[in-house]
Amino acid sequence: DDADGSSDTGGGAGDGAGDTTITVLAAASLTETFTTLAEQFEADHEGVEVELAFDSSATLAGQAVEGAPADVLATADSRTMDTAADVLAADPQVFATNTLVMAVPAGNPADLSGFEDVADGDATYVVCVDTAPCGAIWAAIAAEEGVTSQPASLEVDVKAVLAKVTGDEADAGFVYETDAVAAGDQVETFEVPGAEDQVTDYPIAPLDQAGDPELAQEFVDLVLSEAGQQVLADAGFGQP
Amino acid sequence: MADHLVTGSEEALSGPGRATGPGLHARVRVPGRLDAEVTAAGGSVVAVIGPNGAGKSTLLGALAGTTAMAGEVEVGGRSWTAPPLAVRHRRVGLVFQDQSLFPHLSALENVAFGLRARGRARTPARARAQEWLDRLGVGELAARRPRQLSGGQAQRVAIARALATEPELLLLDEPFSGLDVGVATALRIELARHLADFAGVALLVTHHALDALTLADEVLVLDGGRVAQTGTPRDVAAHPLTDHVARLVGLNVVVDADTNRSFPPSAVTVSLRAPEGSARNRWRASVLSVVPHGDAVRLLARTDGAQELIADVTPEAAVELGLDPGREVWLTVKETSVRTYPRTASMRP
Amino acid sequence: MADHLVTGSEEALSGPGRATGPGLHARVRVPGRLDAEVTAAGGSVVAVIGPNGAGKSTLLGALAGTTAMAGEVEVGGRSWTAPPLAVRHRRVGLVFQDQSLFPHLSALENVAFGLRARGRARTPARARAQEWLDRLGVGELAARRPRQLSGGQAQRVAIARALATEPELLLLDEPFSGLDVGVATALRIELARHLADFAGVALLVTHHALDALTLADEVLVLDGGRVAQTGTPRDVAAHPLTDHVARLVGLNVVVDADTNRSFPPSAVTVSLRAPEGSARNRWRASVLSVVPHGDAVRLLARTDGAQELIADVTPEAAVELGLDPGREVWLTVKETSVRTYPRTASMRP
Amino acid sequence: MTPPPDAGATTRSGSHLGRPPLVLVVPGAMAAALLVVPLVTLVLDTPWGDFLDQLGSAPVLAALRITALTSAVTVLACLVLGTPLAWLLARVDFAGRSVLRAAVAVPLVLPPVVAGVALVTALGRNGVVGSLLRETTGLTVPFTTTAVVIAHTFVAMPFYVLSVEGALRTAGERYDVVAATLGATRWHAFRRVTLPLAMPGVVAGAVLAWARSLGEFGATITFAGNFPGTTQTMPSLIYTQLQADPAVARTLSMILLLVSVGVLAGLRNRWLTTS
Amino acid sequence: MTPPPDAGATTRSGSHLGRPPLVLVVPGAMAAALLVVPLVTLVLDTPWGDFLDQLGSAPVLAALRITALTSAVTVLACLVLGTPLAWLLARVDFAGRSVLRAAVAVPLVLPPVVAGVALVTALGRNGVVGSLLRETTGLTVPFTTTAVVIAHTFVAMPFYVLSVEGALRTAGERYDVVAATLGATRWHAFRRVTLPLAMPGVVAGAVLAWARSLGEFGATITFAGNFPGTTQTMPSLIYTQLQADPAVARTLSMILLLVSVGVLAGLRNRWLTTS
Ligand SMILES: Nc1ncnc2c1ncn2[C@@H]1O[C@H](COP(=O)(O)OP(=O)(O)OP(=O)(O)O)[C@@H](O)[C@H]1O
Ligand SMILES: Nc1ncnc2c1ncn2[C@@H]1O[C@H](COP(=O)(O)OP(=O)(O)OP(=O)(O)O)[C@@H](O)[C@H]1O
Ligand code: MOO
Ligand SMILES: [Mg+2]
Ligand SMILES: [Mg+2]
Repeated sequence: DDADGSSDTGGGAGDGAGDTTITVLAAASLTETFTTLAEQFEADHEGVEVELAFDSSATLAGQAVEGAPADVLATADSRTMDTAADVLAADPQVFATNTLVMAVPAGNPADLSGFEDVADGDATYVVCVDTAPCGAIWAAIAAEEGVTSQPASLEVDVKAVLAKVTGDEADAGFVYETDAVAAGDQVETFEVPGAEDQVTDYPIAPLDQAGDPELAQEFVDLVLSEAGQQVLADAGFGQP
Repeated sequence: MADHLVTGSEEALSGPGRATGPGLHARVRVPGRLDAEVTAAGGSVVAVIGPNGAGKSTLLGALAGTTAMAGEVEVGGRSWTAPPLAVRHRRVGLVFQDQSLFPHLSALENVAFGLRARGRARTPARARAQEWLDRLGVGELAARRPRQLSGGQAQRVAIARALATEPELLLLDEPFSGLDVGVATALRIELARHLADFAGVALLVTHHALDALTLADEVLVLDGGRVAQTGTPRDVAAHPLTDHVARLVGLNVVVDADTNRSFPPSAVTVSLRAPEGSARNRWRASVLSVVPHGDAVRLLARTDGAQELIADVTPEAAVELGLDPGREVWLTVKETSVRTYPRTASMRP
Repeated sequence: MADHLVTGSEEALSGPGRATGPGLHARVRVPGRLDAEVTAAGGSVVAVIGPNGAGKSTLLGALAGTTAMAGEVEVGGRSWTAPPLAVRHRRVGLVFQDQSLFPHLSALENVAFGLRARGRARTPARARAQEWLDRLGVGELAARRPRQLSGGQAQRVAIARALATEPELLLLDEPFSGLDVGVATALRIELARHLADFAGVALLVTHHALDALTLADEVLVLDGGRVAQTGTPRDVAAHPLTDHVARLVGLNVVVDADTNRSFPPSAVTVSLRAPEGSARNRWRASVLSVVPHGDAVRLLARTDGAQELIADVTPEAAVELGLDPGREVWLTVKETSVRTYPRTASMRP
Repeated sequence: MTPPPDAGATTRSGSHLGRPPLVLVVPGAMAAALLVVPLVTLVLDTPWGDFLDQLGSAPVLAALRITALTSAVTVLACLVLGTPLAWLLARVDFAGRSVLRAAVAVPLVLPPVVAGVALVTALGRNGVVGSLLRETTGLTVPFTTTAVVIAHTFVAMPFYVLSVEGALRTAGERYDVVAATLGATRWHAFRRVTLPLAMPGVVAGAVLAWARSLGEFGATITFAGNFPGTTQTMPSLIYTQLQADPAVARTLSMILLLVSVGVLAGLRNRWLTTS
Repeated sequence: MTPPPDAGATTRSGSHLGRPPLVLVVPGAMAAALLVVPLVTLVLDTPWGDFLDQLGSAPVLAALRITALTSAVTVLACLVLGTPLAWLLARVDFAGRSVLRAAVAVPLVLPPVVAGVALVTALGRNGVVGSLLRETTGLTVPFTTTAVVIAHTFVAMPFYVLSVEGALRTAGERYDVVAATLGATRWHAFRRVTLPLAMPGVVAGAVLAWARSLGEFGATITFAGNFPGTTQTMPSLIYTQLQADPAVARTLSMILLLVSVGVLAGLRNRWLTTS
C-alpha cells in the first residue's frame, strides 16, 4: 500500500519529541477514555506519540476508506466498522459495550418519575435520530415497549441529546450510560426497560495504511488489555 | 467645519419673532470656499456671476442645505438655519450644474419625483410632470431614461424637475448651458414669464451676460469666494469692477494705477502703422482671431503687455488691412470713449 | 442594431489597400438617432452644430467606438471598422459632454491616466499631466478629487485629459460649456494654437457661433440625425439653411414659400405705429425682452404669427419708444437688406 | 448622472471594449473550475437509480416543504430587517457604528453549531430572553418551525447585510441628496432612489442569504432540533442519512441541489436583466 | 461624474438629510438585536475562568495557527481567482454565463458535509481529478493543509464572487468605457478603474469569505480530516470538544470570536474609511 507518502504528512504533525506517531480515529463517545489510554500508551512507548481524531463513527469510517493517514479505527457500532472492511488490517474486535439510559436535568425540573412518564406522557424529550447508533437502539426499545408519545427532536448524535438535557431544553433524553457518567451531577438517570437487550458494540481494528503496523496492533492490544478495560469501565462502558 | 453655527447676535437677527418679508437674506461661510452675504427682495431674480471656482455653486449648495455652512439663511421671513432646517423641508428648486437626474427613473418619473415626494398622488403628479416636460419641449421623451437623452434634453428635464415643485427659492446653476440657441432663447422667455409671477427669490448662476442682463433684477458678482460687486444689471455692466465682468459684457478693461478704464470694442481703431496719440491709449498687438460679429468683424488681439483686447471693424477694413491671425497691428482708442472708475483689488489669490 | 455592419461595396471603399490620406472619412448609421457622412482633411477642425438631440454626441460616440454603429470609419487612411478596432486602439481624445472624470482619482491622476494606459512611466506621465493642468490654469488643483472641483475646473481637467494623450482624432463635446468667459477665451486661443499644429482631425461640438467661426475650417450642421448643411464657417453663417444656424449666427430668418429670407437685426426698424411698406416685410409684434448689446440695445419680439425676431436699436430710440417687455410695436425691414436663398426642408419630425 | 455619449448604448455589453484579457480569463476560469468540477463529479457519482423514489418519499417531501418555507421566510426577514440595518450602517453616523458593524459580522465567524449554542443561551427555554418569554407567555421557541427560521436568519442575515452595505457604499450618497432637495423624506428617498440604485447588491445579498439558509443545518439542529414535519430541513435529513447510507444522502443532496439551481437560474437572471 | 454642488461635502455624512426615519430605524434595530443578543448571552454564559489556560494550550495554539493560515490563504485565493470570475460574470457576455452564474451559487446551497463529499469525489485519491493527480505525480490532496484551503475556498468563494459581482454591477460600466477611450487595456482599466470603484464590495466580499472560512468545519472534516497540527482548525477543534466538554468548547468559541472580531474591527474600519 502506497499511502505511506501521505502518512508522512500526518506524522509530521507530531512536532513533539517523538520520532514515531500513530494516529487513532475514534468515535466521539470515546473522547475521554481514549485520551487517557493514549497518554498511557505514550508512557509505555518511549518516543511514540499518539494523535487522536474524534468524530462520528460514519465520518471516521469514510475517512479511513479514503486513505486517511491513520493507524487504528475505533467506532461506536459494528455496522460503520463494516463499511471500512476493505481497509482493515485485521478483523475488528469488540472492546466495549454501552447501554441506553434516560437522563433528566439535575433536579429533575419536570418531576418525571421514570420511563413511563415519557413513553406516554406529554414531557418534552429528545432521542437520537435512527440513523445514528443510539437512535437505532431507541427505535428498537420504543417499538418493544409500545411508546406512544413523540420526541421533540431526533438529534444527530448522543452528545446533542445530552446537551439538550444538561441545558434543560428538554425534560428528558436518551443517552448512553457513559455519557451520563461523563455528565456527572448535571444529570440524573432512570433505567430504560429492555435496554439490557439492546447494547451497542464498540469494535476496534488496525488499518491497512498504518505506518507502523506493529505499533497499531499494540494500541489495539492496550485497549483490550485489563488496564484498558479498567479505564473504559470507569467511564461507564460495559465489558464485551 | 461647524454645521450651521449661529452666534447670539445672528440669532437675534433671524429669530422667529422677526419677519423680514418674503425675500432672501443670507450670510454664508464655507471655510476656504465662500464668505458672502446675499439679500434679495421677494419676487426678484439675482444673477450670480463670477469666474470658475468663485463659489457660485457653493452658494447654491449652502442655501439648499446640501453644503455644510456657517452663518444664517432666512427665506420668506423664516430662518432655515436657527434651528437648522433639513434639506427636504427647504422648499428649493435646484437645477444642479450636472443635472443629476435619477438614472433609474424615466424623464417623467424624474419630474414627478418632487411632487410625489411632497405627497401628490400618482396620477396628478404624472399629469403635472408631463405638462412641464411639454412646456420645455421634451414631452415626447417622457418615457426615456436619462442615459437615452442628449445633453440638452437632459438639461431641460432637469429644469422641469426643479420648477415642477413650485419652490420658494429657485436655484439655477447654469440652466442654459448645453442648450441649443433656439431652446435657450425660448427657455429664457419661458423662465422670464415664470419668474414674473414668482413670489419667491430666484438665483441664477450664469456665464452669459445675456442671461444676467435679461432675466435678473440684481447681479451678484462673486470672485475668490467673496462678493466683488452687487447692483442692477445695467449698473454692473456699465461699471464692471472685475475683469471677469468686463469680459462678460464685452467691454475692454485696462487697469491704470487705481482706476479701471473701460471702452467698447467699437471705439478701438486698428491700423498697421504706429499712430499718434498718448501712449496710454495706444498698443502694439498681434491678432489672435478674426470673426464676424453682427455686421462688423470682431478682432481679438494680444498686446505686447499680454493684455487681450477686442476691436470691432468693418468687413471692408478687415480685408483692406489683411487682418489675419498673427498680423501685427496698432490699436488706439479715443480718450473720449474711455470710462474711468475706481478699481477694486481682485480678491482672488 | 448590427455592430459595425459593413456591406461589400463599403468594404471596397475602406479596404486596407486604399489609403485616403491622413483625414477622416466616415459614414455612420445609428438607427433612430443618426445617419450621416463626414469627411475632413487631415489637420482640419470641423465644428459640429445643431439643436439638442440632433445627433452630435452620437456622432462622436460612434467615431470613438463607444456607441454601436453601422457604416464605416476611416482615420488617417486606416479603417477603424473593417475589421472593427477596439475602443482603446482608436487614438481618440474625447471630452465627454459630462466630463466623466474618474471620481476616485485626483485631477492629476485623471490626466495622467491616458499616458499611463499607453505605457508611459509614472514620473514622466505625471510631469506631463501637471504641464497640461498648468496650461489649462488648474495646475494648483492637481491633487483634488473631481467632487472637490467646481464645474468649470472639472471641465478644464477633462480637456487636459483628452489632449494629453496626443490623439489622432480629437472629439470635443461642448468643451467650453460652463467655462467662465475669460477662461473660455483663453482656451479658445490655446486650442486654436494646439489645433494649428495638429495633424489629425478635430471635431468640435458647440452651441456657440463664435466657436464655430473662430476655430473651425468646416462646419457640419446636423438636424434630426441628418446632415443639414456643410461648408466653411462663413458660408454657413451667410446662408443658414436651418433655423438653428440662423439663430446661432444672430440673423433673423423668415420662411417664404420655398425660400429663406434672412436679415441682420440692425436692418430692422422699430416703430409704434403701422408703417408703410410691403406686408411681407412688416410685422406686428410684442416685445419680449430688451437688453444692451454692444453699443446698441437688442430687442426680442414675437410677431402675431408667433415668429421671434430680433432688432437692434439705439439706446436713445429704446427710451423714446418706451420699449419695455409687453409693448406692442411694428417691425419693418428694407427689402434691400434681405438675403434670399432656397430653403431646405427641416428634416426634424 | 448626466447623459453620456453613450457609454452603454452598445448592443452587446462590453464587446466594443475589446476581448477580456487572459490575465483575467485564466484565473476566472480556474475559479470556475474549482467550483464546478466537484459539482460535476458529485453529479456523476450520484446513484440516480433511486432518484425518483427518494423524491417521492414522505420524509423528503416534508423536508423539502420545511426547507422551502423556512428559507423563503428567512429571505423575507433579511429583506425586511436586514435592509434597514445595512442602510443604517452605510448611511447613518451613530455612536458605536463600527462596533455594531463588527458585531454583525460575528455570526459569520461562529461555527454553525456554536451559533446554535448562542441562540440557545438567548432564546432557549432557560435562555436570557427565552425564560422571560416562557414566564410571560408560556411559549417556548426551540423545537418549532419558528426556531428554524430564527436560526437561519441569525446565520444568513450577516451575509445579506454585508453585501447590501457594500452595494449602498458603492452606489454612494449623491442621489440621496438630490432626492432631499426635491423634498423627499429619507424613507421616500430610500424606497424610490437608494434601494433601486443598490438593487444588484440587494439581489446578490438575497441570493447569498437564501443559499446560506438552504444549506444550514448546524445551528438549526442545535437550536431548533430535527423532527420530520416541523424542524427537519433537507440538510438535516441529508446529514442524518450520511451516517446511515451515504448513497441515499447523495441522492438527497442532488434533489436539494437541482431544486435550488432551478430556482436560482430562474429568478436570478430575471432579476438581473430587469435591474 | 461631474462635480456636484457638494453632495457629500458636508461635515457629517447624512446629518443634513434629516433624522433617519423610524420605519428604518426600528427594523434595523430589531435586526441588530437578533444578531447581537445571542452573542452577548453566549459571552455571559462562557466559563471565563479557564480562558487563559485554554488559550495557552498546545492544541488550541496549533488550531489557531492552522485557522489563521488557511483563512488567510483562502481570502487570497478568493481575491486572486474570485475577482476575475466576478468580473467575467458582471462584464463579459459569453455563452453559458447564466449557467455558470447559477453554478457558482451552488456550493452555497450544499450542506457543508455534502460539499466535502463533492470534493472527495473530485479530488479524493479515487476521485476523478484526484486519481489522475495521484497517477501522474504521486500526490494526494486529502488530509493535508492544502486540502483545508481547498475546502475553505470551495465553500467561501461563492460568497466572495456574488458580493463582488453585485458591486461591479452597481458601479456600472460607464467608467470602463471612459478608460477605453483613453487607451486603457481591459486589464489596465480593471486595475485602475473598475476595481477601485467596486472596492466597498470587494471588502465586503473578502470579509464574507474570510468569516466563512473561519467558521467552516463540515466540508473541512469530511474532505481534509481533523488532525491536530495539519488539518484541525478552530471550528473542528470546537466541534470535537463539543462532544467531550461543551464548556471547553464554548471557551474555545470565545477565543475564535474575540480574535476574529479584533481583526474585523481593526481591518474593516481602516479599509472602509480609506475607500
Ligand atoms: N468638496 C469640495 N472640497 C473642497 N473644495 C471644493 C469642494 N467643492 C468645490 N471646492 C472648491 O471651492 C471653490 C468654489 O467652488 P464652486 O463649485 O462653488 O465654484 P463655481 O463658482 O460654481 O465655479 P464654476 O463656474 O466652475 O462652476 C472652488 O475653488 C472649488 O475648487
Ligand atoms: N442611449 C440612447 N438610446 C436611445 N436614444 C438615444 C440614446 N442616447 C441618445 N438618444 C437620442 O438620440 C438623439 C441624438 O442624441 P445626441 O446625444 O447625439 O444629441 P446631441 O446632438 O448631442 O444633443 P445635445 O446638444 O442636447 O447634446 C436624441 O434624440 C436622443 O434622445
Ligand atoms: O459515538 Mo456516535 O457515532 O457520535 O453515536
Ligand atoms: Mg459651479
Ligand atoms: Mg450632446
